[in-house]
Amino acid sequence: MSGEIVLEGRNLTKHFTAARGPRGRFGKRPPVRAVEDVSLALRAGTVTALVGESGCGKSTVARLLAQVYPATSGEVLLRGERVRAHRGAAFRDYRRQVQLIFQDPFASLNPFHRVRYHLARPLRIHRHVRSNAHEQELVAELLERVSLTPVTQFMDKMPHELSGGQRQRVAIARALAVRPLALIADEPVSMLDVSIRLGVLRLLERLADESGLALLYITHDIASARYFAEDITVMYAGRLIESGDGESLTQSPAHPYTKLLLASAPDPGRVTPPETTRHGEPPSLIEPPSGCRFHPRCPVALPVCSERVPGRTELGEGRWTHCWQAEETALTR
Amino acid sequence: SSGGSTGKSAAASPPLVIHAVDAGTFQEDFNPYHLENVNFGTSGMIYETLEFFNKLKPGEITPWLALEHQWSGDGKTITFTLRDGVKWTDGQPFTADDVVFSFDLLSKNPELNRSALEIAGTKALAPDKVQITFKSTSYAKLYNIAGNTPIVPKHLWEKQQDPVTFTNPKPVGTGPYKLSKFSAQLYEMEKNPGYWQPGKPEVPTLKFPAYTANAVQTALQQGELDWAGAFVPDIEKIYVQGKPEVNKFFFPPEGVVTLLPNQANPTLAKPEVRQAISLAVDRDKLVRVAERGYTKAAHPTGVPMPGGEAYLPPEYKDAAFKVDVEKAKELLKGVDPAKLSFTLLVPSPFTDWVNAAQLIREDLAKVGIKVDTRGVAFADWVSKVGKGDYDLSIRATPSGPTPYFQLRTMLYGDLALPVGKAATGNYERWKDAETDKLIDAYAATEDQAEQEKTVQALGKIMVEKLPTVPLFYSAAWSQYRTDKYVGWPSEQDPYAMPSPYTSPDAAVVLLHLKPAAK
Amino acid sequence: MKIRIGAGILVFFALMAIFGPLLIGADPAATSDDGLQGPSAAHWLGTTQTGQDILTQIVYGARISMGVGLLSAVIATLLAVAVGLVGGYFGGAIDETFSVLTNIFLVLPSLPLIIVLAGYLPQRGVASVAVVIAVTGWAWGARVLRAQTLSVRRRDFVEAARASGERPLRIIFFEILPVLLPVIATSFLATVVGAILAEAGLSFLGLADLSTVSWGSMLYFAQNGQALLIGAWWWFLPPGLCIALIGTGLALVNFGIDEIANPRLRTIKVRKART
Amino acid sequence: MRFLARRLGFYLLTAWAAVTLNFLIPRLMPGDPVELLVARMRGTVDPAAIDAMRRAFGISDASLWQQYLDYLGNLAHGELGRSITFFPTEVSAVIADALPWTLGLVGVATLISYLAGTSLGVLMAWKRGTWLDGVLPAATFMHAVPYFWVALALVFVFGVTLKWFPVSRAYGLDVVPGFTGEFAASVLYHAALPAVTIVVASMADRILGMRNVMVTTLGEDYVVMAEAKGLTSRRVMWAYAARNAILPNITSFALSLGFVVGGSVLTEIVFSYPGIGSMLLKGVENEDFPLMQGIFLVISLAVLVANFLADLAYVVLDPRTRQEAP
Amino acid sequence: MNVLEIRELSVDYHSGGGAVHAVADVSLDLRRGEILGLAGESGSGKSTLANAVARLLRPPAAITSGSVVYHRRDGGPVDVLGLDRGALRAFRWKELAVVFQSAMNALNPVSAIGAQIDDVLRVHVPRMSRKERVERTAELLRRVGIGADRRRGYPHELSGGMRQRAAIAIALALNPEIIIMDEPTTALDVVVQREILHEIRALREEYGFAVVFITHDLSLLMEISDRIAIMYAGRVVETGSAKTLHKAPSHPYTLGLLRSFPRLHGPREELLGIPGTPPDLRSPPPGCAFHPRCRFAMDACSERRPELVPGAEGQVACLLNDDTGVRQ
Ligand SMILES: Nc1ncnc2c1ncn2[C@@H]1O[C@H](COP(=O)(O)OP(=O)(O)OP(=O)(O)O)[C@@H](O)[C@H]1O
Ligand SMILES: Nc1ncnc2c1ncn2[C@@H]1O[C@H](COP(=O)(O)OP(=O)(O)OP(=O)(O)O)[C@@H](O)[C@H]1O
Ligand SMILES: [Mg+2]
Ligand SMILES: [Mg+2]
Repeated sequence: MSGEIVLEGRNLTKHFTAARGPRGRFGKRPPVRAVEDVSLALRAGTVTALVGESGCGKSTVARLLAQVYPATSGEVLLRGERVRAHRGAAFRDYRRQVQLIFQDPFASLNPFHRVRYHLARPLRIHRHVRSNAHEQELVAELLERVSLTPVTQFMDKMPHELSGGQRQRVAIARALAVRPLALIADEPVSMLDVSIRLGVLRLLERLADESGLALLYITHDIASARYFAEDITVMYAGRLIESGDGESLTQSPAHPYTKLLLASAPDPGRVTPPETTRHGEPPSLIEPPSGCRFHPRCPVALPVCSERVPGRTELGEGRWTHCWQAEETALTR
Repeated sequence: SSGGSTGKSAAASPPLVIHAVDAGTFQEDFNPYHLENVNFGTSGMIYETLEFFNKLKPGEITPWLALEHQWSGDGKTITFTLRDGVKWTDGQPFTADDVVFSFDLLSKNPELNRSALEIAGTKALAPDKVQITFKSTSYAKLYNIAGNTPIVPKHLWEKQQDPVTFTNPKPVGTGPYKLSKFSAQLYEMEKNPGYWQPGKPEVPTLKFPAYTANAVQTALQQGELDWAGAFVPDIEKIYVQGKPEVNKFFFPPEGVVTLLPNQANPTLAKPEVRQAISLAVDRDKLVRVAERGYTKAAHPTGVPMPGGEAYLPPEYKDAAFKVDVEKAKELLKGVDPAKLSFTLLVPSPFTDWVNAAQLIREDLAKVGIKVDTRGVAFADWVSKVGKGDYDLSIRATPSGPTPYFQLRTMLYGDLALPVGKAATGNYERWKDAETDKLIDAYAATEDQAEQEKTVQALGKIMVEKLPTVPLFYSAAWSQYRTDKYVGWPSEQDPYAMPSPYTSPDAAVVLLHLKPAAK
Repeated sequence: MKIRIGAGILVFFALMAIFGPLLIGADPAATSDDGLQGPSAAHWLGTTQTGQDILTQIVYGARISMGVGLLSAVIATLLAVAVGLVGGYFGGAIDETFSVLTNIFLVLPSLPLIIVLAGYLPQRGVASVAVVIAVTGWAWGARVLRAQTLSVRRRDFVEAARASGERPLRIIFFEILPVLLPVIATSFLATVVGAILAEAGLSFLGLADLSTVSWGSMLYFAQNGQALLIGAWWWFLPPGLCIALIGTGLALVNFGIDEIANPRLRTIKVRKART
Repeated sequence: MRFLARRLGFYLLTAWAAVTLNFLIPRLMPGDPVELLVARMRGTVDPAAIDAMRRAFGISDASLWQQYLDYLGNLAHGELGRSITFFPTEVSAVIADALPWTLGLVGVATLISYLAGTSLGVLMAWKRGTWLDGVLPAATFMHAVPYFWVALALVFVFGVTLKWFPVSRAYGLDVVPGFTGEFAASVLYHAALPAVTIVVASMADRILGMRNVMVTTLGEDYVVMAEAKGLTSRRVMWAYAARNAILPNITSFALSLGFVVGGSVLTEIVFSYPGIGSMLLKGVENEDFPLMQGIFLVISLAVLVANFLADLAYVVLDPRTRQEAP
Repeated sequence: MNVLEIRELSVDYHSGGGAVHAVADVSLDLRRGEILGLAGESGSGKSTLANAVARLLRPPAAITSGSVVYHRRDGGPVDVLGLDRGALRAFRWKELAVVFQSAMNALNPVSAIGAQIDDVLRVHVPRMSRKERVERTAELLRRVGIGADRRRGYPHELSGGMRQRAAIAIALALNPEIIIMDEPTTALDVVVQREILHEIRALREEYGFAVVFITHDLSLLMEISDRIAIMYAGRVVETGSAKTLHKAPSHPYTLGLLRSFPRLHGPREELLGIPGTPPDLRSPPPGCAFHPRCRFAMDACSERRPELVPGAEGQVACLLNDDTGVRQ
């Protein structure tokens, strides 16, 4: 395990209630239990992946960590200190240290502002610039870091003149402009074409390596997590399921859901095609299943699974899982 | 005559279609004490007054329900001798009790007492004699008492709980007509067979269709109307249509339109400034362009002409306004030109006045007076002029049965309230002891010659001191067609106001009509 | 194409409003003795009953009509932007209040409200009429802007700006506002049309200042002078046509903007190819 | 149902706002109807009678709050006061006389305009690139034409010049109101031009609105899919595209009702139609507060009710709103 | 046995700045009963090609040249592009059905699922009675794993996977010969995706229809398809069996694509990726459109456009590989 813990979420829970959030035209909704009791730590110089299917709450975790909205319960710690302020200078300071990169590079840049504006604003807000010349210099430096060269050519482009990959690089440069400690990338490549994904992921990897950033890589593509992240945490229906280092988790998953996920992912290299049975649909987060949220789809469910939420079972080497089956094997071992 | 309008005569005498007041629809209300824009004809045709005053011939009074009147010495008590043989249309006889009841009604319900008669007491001295007492000398109110108070039947009205809101849907009167049909778009009256003027009226049926101001123009053009009182923008084209013998009109003066100089304004308080303004304004052009030639420039005394001859001061009998720019400039020599800048307030719905204001502005510019015309909402204009919050404005003063009423409204000092308080007359705030003395003197006498003399003196003041600047007469509108009936009032025979919207004159006109010779 | 035609119309009227009076010079209210003349060399568009030159009135009227339209559209748009953007961005109680207010103004029938309000107006000058029209005409824009703000504020670039530490007002005016410019422009233009129509309606009813010449007051006088009955088509036709043309011009520009934003709306030339 | 309950709540709130606005406006504005009336009556009323008349018209000196309570209390009993113009007729009676005409005229005309405009919009979107595109400039033009000007033009052409149609009032003078064929025919005949005015002037909005939504809808996958399914064009156009495109249009239609009602006020005035519009103008001209208030209130409430009906229609037409909360 | 033959098909989009050649000179065969995978980057013309075959293109798209011939099981060839309205309506869905990318958008939101199946039956099989149609609808839904009681459900009441299944059920309604599936699983998560792929294969076994399966996820295609065609900038650059392409891709672009996908199993291969960005179809690079991004580009590549020529086990359009693959 490299690096100290920079950003940590402890027992984060988020319920979206009707009054906030995008309310439908037609009346109130019951609360959405999007995230339940999630704890996650990001270390300096390390890429951590958060994997799960669509709607399981990955983005919500990211936003909680970035404090886009407050958690219903639980706390966020930055370098061991609890984050309290939600406005004012202290909060801006937090913002400076934790930055977000969004999924859709076509939406994350304001179509009305040039590349230069996007990069110069955070520099100015956080008072990193001393003069106009200095600003120019810093912007150029940022562009170089994300390999948008020649920098002079990119500086004055409008977003629509850039390709998706280039936009994502600008978005990354903007996040870097405030000189953060932690970077949260929410599906940074899923909107990009297969052929250019790699470049962006490599850039992120390099930033973690070279600049010592703590990086959270959120994805639904467990294969890419295997390639780019040191640690992988798997999420299901708002809860953490399993975590461990990338290689061992993908090669010997402990939780039945992780197994299912790995089995389902297309892989031409697979020796035998996986047998398929119907598993039903992912559960509703408004009325989540009792106990282990996976139990209705789980092939090896125990009676206890529908009754109580499984606790964390340590599997050694930093791996752990939430599963009654694993609990039992651990006990019998 | 038996009065029964049956058989041949009905067939021979077509109904008369009348437009009196603009209305989209009619409300079923025939209470004669309600405002006259409710339903026309209630007063005059159904309910009658004690006497008839011809406003076109000031001083001419015709006995009606009363044969004569007698003032007490102090002018506080009046005794009427009533006509005999008059019947209500339900067959009940008309008596002194009805008159007493009617006047009591007014004194008990001030809401209905539109003329603000200060009635102190009433008494039926005999079946044909009524005595009414007032709180103050009321010679000058004779018209309101005898000429403008409809008499209603006691036997029907005394049953009404609240005469103020009573809508009287089945009116019973003494007049020449009775209501025969009512709907929101049309009501009709038919001849009262038992009317006290034998053989009259000769028009058997009256039809009152509802027309809005717009629709009435089309109706006139298409010949739907026999008698109307509408302002027609282009009377030759829209109404006369090349047939002046049939499609006739008569627009006698009804009041005088003056240019009000607010004397709270120190510059306008100077007589020479008012004189200069008067000299600069080309009244003939105003009449021709803004008023479309429908009326005439006012007599300098403000007395409506023709008809008011007796009330003109002899020395100004033939006076007339003349434009004299040079003299006007001369008069203004001593006035600071910077002060000669006024706003001219006009109610913008009165388009003819808006146009007149424009012309006045052009005229006054020629003598170095800068005028800024400002069209405002009618309500705003009423309130501003009432409170004296203006420099110049245009306003019409209605005439009464004699020019005195108009001059009193224009000039009486008691009416000149301080600026800021809503006045009900004398909007230019003219204050002159001599004027007030003359006005008081008129009200204190019953003698017509005496009265004429005071009005003449007032006319002199108008000419010489120019408290307000007469422009032209406001016209009474009336269009009538002679293909069905003849005998309409005209310039030659102005026996009553020709407009169908003036009561009780309209009824008097109807009683004069005769079927046109075929 | 649409934008071009529309803009052409607007520029024509704008030039007319700005320079027309200087060129013509005459007083639009000036009367003369040759009343009710049809179009002729002396009076290109004829005269009114009081001999006023209709062309002169049209030219001067352009100032008032367009002025009222623009002024009230500016006020209404400012209101709409303030209410829509601020409510939409901040959400919560502000938004609830604002949107109830908006909806109320939206549902209340505006012309009757304008008529009622104008009926009470003491001073019926151009400015006060414009204000009344604006007060009743901002709600639609506010509603559209609020809806758009709600969607834009969820967009990633706004989140990103917030994450990089921008303050709310700067986000509203530098990040969201520019994106909404086309929407604001369309709602502005639509409001101009509405305001010109409303002013015309008010003047036509005699509820505006009739001593100033506007297209609406021209129609009022035409109606009052029974131009229809006496066949003076040259009196009531031009003002109405001008209103309709300006409206058409504005609408064309508006639809053009819409089409740029939503290319599907364009009219298309169907190629007779095998599709 | 929750949705409807919410909307109902909103409409009640709006109704209250309209009522209060209605109460406040005249009281915050200057002007005195009685003085005005005296000025208007040109001398037939003695100024000394003003006070008594003011009392008769029910103009009160009580505190604003007390007046408000009285006003609400009266409203609850359906009392709108007495009209000043038509004193002593109750405002409610004046409105009751006028309202049916307006409802009939505007209702029928709006219905026709909605149906025709929507259908035309659908067709125009469907047949883009054909001659129907020619309707577009015409609609754009009509969209910007003032109602009253259309009315004037129609009066001029069909009323004054050709004399095909009557140009004023609601039925002929020679017919007796009642449930007779003759009366009905006369009413229809008289309503023809005003109705055409409203249809012509308001249809353009419907056409343009419907066309735009429809064009957008036509690009939706489910329309392409419907076509791919080999359905007939008619079915694709109406059951798939138009059926969906109508939904967003219902709301905008409901909101435009206020505008149509406003326009019809002007139309009524041009045609001397004895409806609410003519009455409103009369009220305004005479500063007849009770009448203006009553009419504005009735118009507002009518528009609110129409909006609520549109919401109901929305719920019926869009299954997504029918979903009960789980 | 080809069921569909596309020959030299070209499609242009006419828009403001000149024509976009979205599909250029594409020739492709679909064999009876096979699953043909169509892969390529976003914007490479996959959907346009599919829509052209189904005659679903709308202006501003227009087919500029080429032919599409359909072979009935029993009868002669049909010129698809020449069909008149009526014949086209019959061709669509009876012979060829389409499943669209996002089922949420492809289902009419205001009509019940059952009604949308019923619609097809009513138009195409008019002799079917109401009762028969109801039965058939229920059967179809059951077949794709939706309870028949969901017949009255509206699209918004179904989950993503169920909607996609419903769309497939609609496609199956008339037992077509060909089903075109344009990214039918992109919006779904992998577990559900796998279930649906399984379903498609099973149904194919049962009914014997041919599938054109469009996606940009090459590793997915490798698993499900019999044959794969790779498109780049509007052209087919390589075709071949799934196995061949996996083992021995002949075109550098195919290779790049394959090596852009991280693998879950086996050793961690080095990922290659493809540098640069996809071309602008308004003015594609001269010669081979891929040459600016190609690691094996030669001078000739920018001058001469390679033809699609039969190679060892498929076809490839690359100058490098007129006979040999870029196997490494
Ligand atoms: N602001 C919000 N209000 C209400 N519900 C929300 C809100 N944001 C997210 N949700 C709900 O919370 C759940 C988790 O959403 P989240 O966006 O975190 O999922 P995700 O894992 O990021 O999915 P994806 O892969 O689709 O991005 C979803 O059911 C979503 O509908
Ligand atoms: N309506 C249109 N007007 C102009 N160009 C279009 C239009 N639709 C598509 N194109 C262009 O045609 C080309 C092919 O588009 P197509 O949708 O067939 O790509 P695709 O391979 O299906 O992509 P994706 O994987 O994103 O679905 C693209 O370059 C696209 O920009
Ligand atoms: Mg997400
Ligand atoms: Mg596609």
